[in-house]
Amino acid sequence: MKNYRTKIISNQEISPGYYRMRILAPGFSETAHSGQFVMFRVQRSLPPLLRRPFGIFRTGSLPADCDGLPPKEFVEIVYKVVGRGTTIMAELHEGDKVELLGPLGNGFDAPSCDGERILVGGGIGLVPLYMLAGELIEKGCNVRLLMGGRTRDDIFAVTEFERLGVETYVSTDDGSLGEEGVVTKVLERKLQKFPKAEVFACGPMPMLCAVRDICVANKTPLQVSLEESMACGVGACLGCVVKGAGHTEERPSYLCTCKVGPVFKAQYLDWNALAQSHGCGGCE
Amino acid sequence: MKNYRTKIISNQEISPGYYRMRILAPGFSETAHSGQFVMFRVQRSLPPLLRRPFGIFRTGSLPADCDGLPPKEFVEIVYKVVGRGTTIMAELHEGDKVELLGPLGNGFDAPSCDGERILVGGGIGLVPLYMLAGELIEKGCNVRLLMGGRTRDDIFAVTEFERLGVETYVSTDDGSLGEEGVVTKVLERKLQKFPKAEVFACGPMPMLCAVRDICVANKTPLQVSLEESMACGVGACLGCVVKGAGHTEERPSYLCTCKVGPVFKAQYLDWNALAQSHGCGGCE
Amino acid sequence: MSETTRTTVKKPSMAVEIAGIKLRNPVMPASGTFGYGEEYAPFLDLEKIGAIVTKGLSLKPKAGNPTPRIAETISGMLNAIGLQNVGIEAFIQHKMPFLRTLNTPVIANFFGNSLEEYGEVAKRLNDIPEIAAGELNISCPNVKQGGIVFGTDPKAASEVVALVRKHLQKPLIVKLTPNVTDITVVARAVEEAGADAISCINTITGMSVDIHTRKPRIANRTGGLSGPAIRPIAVRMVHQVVQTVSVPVIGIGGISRPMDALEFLIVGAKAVQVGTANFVDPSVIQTIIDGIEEFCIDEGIKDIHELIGSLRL
Amino acid sequence: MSETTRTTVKKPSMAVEIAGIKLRNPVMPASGTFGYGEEYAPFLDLEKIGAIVTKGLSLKPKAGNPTPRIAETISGMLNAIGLQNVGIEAFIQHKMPFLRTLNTPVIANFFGNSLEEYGEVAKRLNDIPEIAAGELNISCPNVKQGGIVFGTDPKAASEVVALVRKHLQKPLIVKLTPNVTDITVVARAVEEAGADAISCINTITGMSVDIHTRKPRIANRTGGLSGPAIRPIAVRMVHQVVQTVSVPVIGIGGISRPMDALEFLIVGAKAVQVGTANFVDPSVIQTIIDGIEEFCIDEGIKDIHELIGSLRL
Ligand SMILES: Cc1cc2nc3c(=O)[nH]c(=O)nc-3n(C[C@H](O)[C@H](O)[C@H](O)COP(=O)(O)OP(=O)(O)OC[C@H]3O[C@@H](n4cnc5c(N)ncnc54)[C@H](O)[C@@H]3O)c2cc1C
Ligand SMILES: Cc1cc2nc3c(=O)[nH]c(=O)nc-3n(C[C@H](O)[C@H](O)[C@H](O)COP(=O)(O)OP(=O)(O)OC[C@H]3O[C@@H](n4cnc5c(N)ncnc54)[C@H](O)[C@@H]3O)c2cc1C
Ligand SMILES: Cc1cc2nc3c(=O)[nH]c(=O)nc-3n(C[C@H](O)[C@H](O)[C@H](O)COP(=O)(O)O)c2cc1C
Ligand SMILES: Cc1cc2nc3c(=O)[nH]c(=O)nc-3n(C[C@H](O)[C@H](O)[C@H](O)COP(=O)(O)O)c2cc1C
Ligand code: FES
Ligand code: FES
Repeated sequence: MKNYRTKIISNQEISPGYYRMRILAPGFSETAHSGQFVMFRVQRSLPPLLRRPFGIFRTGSLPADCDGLPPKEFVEIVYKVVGRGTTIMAELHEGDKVELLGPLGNGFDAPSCDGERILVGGGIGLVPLYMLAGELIEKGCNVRLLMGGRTRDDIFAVTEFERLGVETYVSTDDGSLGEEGVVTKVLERKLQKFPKAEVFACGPMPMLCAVRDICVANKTPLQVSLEESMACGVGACLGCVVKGAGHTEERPSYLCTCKVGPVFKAQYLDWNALAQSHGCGGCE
Repeated sequence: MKNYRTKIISNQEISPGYYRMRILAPGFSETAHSGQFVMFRVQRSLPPLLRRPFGIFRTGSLPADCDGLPPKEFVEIVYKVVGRGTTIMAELHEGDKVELLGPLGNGFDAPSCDGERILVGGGIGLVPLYMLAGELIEKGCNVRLLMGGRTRDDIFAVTEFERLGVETYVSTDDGSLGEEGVVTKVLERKLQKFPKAEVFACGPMPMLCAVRDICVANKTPLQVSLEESMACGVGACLGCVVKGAGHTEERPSYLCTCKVGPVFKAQYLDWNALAQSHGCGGCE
Repeated sequence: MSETTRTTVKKPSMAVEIAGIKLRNPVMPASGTFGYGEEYAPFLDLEKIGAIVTKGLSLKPKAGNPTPRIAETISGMLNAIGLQNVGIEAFIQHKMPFLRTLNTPVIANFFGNSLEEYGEVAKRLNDIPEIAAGELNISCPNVKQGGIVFGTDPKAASEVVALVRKHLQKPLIVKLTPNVTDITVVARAVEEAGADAISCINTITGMSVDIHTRKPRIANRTGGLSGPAIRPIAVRMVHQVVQTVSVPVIGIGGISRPMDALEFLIVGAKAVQVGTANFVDPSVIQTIIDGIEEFCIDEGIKDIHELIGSLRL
Repeated sequence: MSETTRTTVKKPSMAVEIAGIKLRNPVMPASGTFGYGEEYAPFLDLEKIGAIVTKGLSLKPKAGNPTPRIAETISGMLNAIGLQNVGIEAFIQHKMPFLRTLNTPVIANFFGNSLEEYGEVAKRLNDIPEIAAGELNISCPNVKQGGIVFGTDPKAASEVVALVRKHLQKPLIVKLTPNVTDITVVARAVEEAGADAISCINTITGMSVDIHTRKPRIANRTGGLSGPAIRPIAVRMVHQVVQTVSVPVIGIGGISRPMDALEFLIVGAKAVQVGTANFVDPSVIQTIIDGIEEFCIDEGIKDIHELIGSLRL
């Protein structure tokens, strides 16, 4: 974990409204795991005041320079333009100075590989699944990725996932790409076919709630990556907490999304509280 | 007076730390007089919150386009990078969108032309004198410009002034260009030579105080252009006032620099109050 | 949006009534940031805004404070104008002739240096038929009571409001200062003393120092903080006041975009005033009005009253 | 600067003493924005900062508020963490072992949910020799008195300070809330009740609403505003308090650059705390310390005390 004062290698629109930014970060990849995130400082001057959290899409390094310089390590994030900060980010260019704190938090936990691994990503929730897919494939797992989005614009990086050896299934709410309907419909089908699968999910809270209900019904192990508003990213402000399973006023169990998470095993979370604070219908 | 939502034609460093910005402004020149100013909005987002006032250096128009479009009218400002706003301005480029309110305030008053016209500009105070010089030359006056600066970097646009037909005298505190010493020394000499001259001055308050003392001693008519912190630029906030001559608590005379000024006939101002609020030694 | 759909979308009703004054829409300038109206005529159509609020008026002309009077801060500004104004007589003579020509309600912001003076100004306002209402600024020090600000003491506030209420034969809006422990106490006091509406907030006292000269950046040492920086504080206070009183509340503080104004309306302000933002963009009030209208259309709101106080808790 | 001149420039003396605690320099984190210190160890040398101030501690662990707890505002943020903390016992067991290893004074920020609880925590702090001082947060509602915040009432503030003073055998810093009409009244009350130093300000209550959901952007409805937006208000209050009391004052509020800290020192704060800015830049405290040092060198200041209170009026 380090605060990188560094610069942008590239910043490109990869699907309407979605950008991929590659940032120089020597030494970053050594410590980064799938599911971790970074706190990105949009610009040195205000606004926005606070850093923005983004999942790590992947790490890597550019080939060594012809003039004998060492290879350049980088980290890549993929972001969707939704507000003030991401709008400014979309206008940044190669060479612009940025600050990046990371890698932060606890990522996915995928020890062994009996049975299928099903990854469920909704929209921008695809981001942390790419590194996870890579790690699982390397371990020899069978990895299936269910990608969901509102329209075709929300589906990105399909070929990248396929190049890893992942079997991908696309569904969109409007049917503009892949199957028409919600991604959880696909999940239900797959779980019937692979009852011993393990599920890893990231996406909007209503999707996560639905995925969790399905996994509970099927007794399927589930890990989810959560998004909460964050200020510090390092466990200091206590702004990003979620309630843990079994939380009571007397024996409070508040877990920092930035420190204990952002990836949690589903059974350790209080799903009713989650659903409530995110304004979606309660979970089962 | 209009709020132009327009764009930059060019923005160039003309001397270390000094920039000249040319901004598209159709119809601007018809109403602009020498000594008036504009309120420039540095960028649409914060910071800085408030607009910044800048004197009008000149107005003009680019030749008509080959494709038959009408000539492009523009206004030019010259600014010194001193703080947050001007630092951002220095990074703006051709084509960037900006907002400009103007022309604002009352400029120089130069009706007829008996005797010499002596213009005294200190540093960035040269800016409003260029249009004035042009107007005076057009009327057939003899115009002498005394340019003062701390170092040679503070002297700019000399050839432009000379091209108008102005006789220029340069002095710098460190002697790095022209005569060594303060510009007021030169003024005293000139006034001895041309006792019937009229003086127009713009620059830092200590310089203006000194110029005013010399003019009082020589009974020379003087007009000065003042700088005060401004918020609105249109006489609404009353933030930019200076005390008028004869101001008392019972019969207050506060004059808006943005509306009554920025150019004032020296005899209408309360010079002690001016000197005090700008933290320079009192005037005579 | 295509031409056909545009014509079929019905514009929402934007009219509101504050203390008996009918406003065509709920957006007006804040006192002291819009001169006497005329200064902004080149930049927006004064007959399209909700009302015009004058610079604070006193019985006699007031000199105001020494300069520098303003300083920019992060996302805000400090001012210590010191209530400089032409005085009520010069206002009638020089400023009313222009205002009189407009088909827009004029609200006269006013203050006194003593209890009596407040009463005197109120009486003088009665003589101007075209003034729709008075907005009483109680954020002024009571010279007699050792400089304690009227508006920070519920009793003093109540007293001055009752006195003005007695003399003013027009709707009375009382403008609260945020520099208090509990704004609901003062709000209740001025409502009981006869305020027909409440506007809040005035500026928050602040200070800024030039580290090189080591002097305060405004001559008066402290000044009033305004602008976007104070908006969350203003929204909170308007929310509190709306929950406390039953008279209409005008929300003020850091409004510079349509969404800012909407925030105040949603917490329950019946109208809003735009202050510092006028300096940044002289036609911002029109932009805000247009933006609110657009928001209503997008959200299927037919009457602005559906929005006012629609906060979901 | 060339190597030779660099070595000949003498570093200014930066040490200050607050309530008997010696600080190597006057810059420390503000409570609740620096965790328990360890969280920021990767980003700056904790042995180079003035002191470490803990998250607010209470007798029992405290759950805090529902989420969302934070929201960004213009140049500031709102928080309603609800004083979540591990409780004093867990603090001693799990957080002190790390803090104990550091050669930097640790200041324990603490609070109670009742008068008695304040006293209990104070007593418990006596058992931790490595705690240099207690910083008493009186911006908490007094449950017994219908939720009125201790720090907004001079009498309640005085009472709680006197009680804690009786029990705490360490220097006592009292942290004031800015949500009051006249901060000098509370400052005087807590000084008289035995405060060895005063820190101010805590956050200013604010609110922000999401115009689309029409819900407050934090679950608790209102939250505390912090960050650059509040700095002018904080500078004003620190100035007022410095003029009023004779105990040392620690300035807090919106500090994120060296020049911000200098502003507080110039008006008379003997030390400063940096809060929200830690979130923006985790090594900002070091940057501020370096910047103050540089400023002193540039201005020929040999001892930071020449700067403290050097405001020119
Ligand atoms: C651990 C984590 C990982 C994330 N990974 C990614 C990622 O890989 N790619 C990506 O595009 N986005 C990711 N996000 C969400 C991303 O942080 C927000 O989209 C971003 O902060 C919005 O910034 P903005 O200034 O553009 O929007 P704002 O103007 O601040 O807000 C626009 C909208 O975004 C929401 N929002 C603002 N801040 C956050 C936040 N910190 N967390 C969640 N929602 C927020 C607001 O509630 C609002 O609805 C992640 C969030 C977390 C907590
Ligand atoms: C009528 C008028 C005409 C002017 N014409 C010119 C011009 O032609 N060219 C030019 O370079 N400058 C001119 N100025 C000064 C110019 O407005 C300031 O230099 C500019 O606003 C500084 O902005 P900043 O954000 O870079 O500096 P800040 O970071 O705001 O401040 C840096 C320094 O500039 C001073 N300053 C800030 N605002 C003002 C202000 N409104 N007026 C005076 N000083 C200020 C501050 O006190 C501070 O010392 C003029 C000012 C006035 C009032
Ligand atoms: C330069 C200036 C002058 C002001 N003069 C007055 C005044 O005369 N009377 C008054 O009641 N409020 C006055 N105010 C306060 C504003 O009306 C308004 O309450 C405050 O600025 C907060 O709104 P804003 O953040 O939109 O500016 C003044 C504010 C500014 C910035
Ligand atoms: C997330 C957060 C948590 C805070 N927790 C505490 C606390 O536990 N005790 C306390 O006295 N102040 C607490 N504060 C207030 C800060 O210590 C500080 O007084 C305030 O934020 C103003 O400083 P700033 O503008 O530099 O952030 C907290 C502030 C923030 C932003
Ligand atoms: S973001 Fe601060 S504790 Fe998690
Ligand atoms: S700048 Fe507002 S009155 Fe002159």
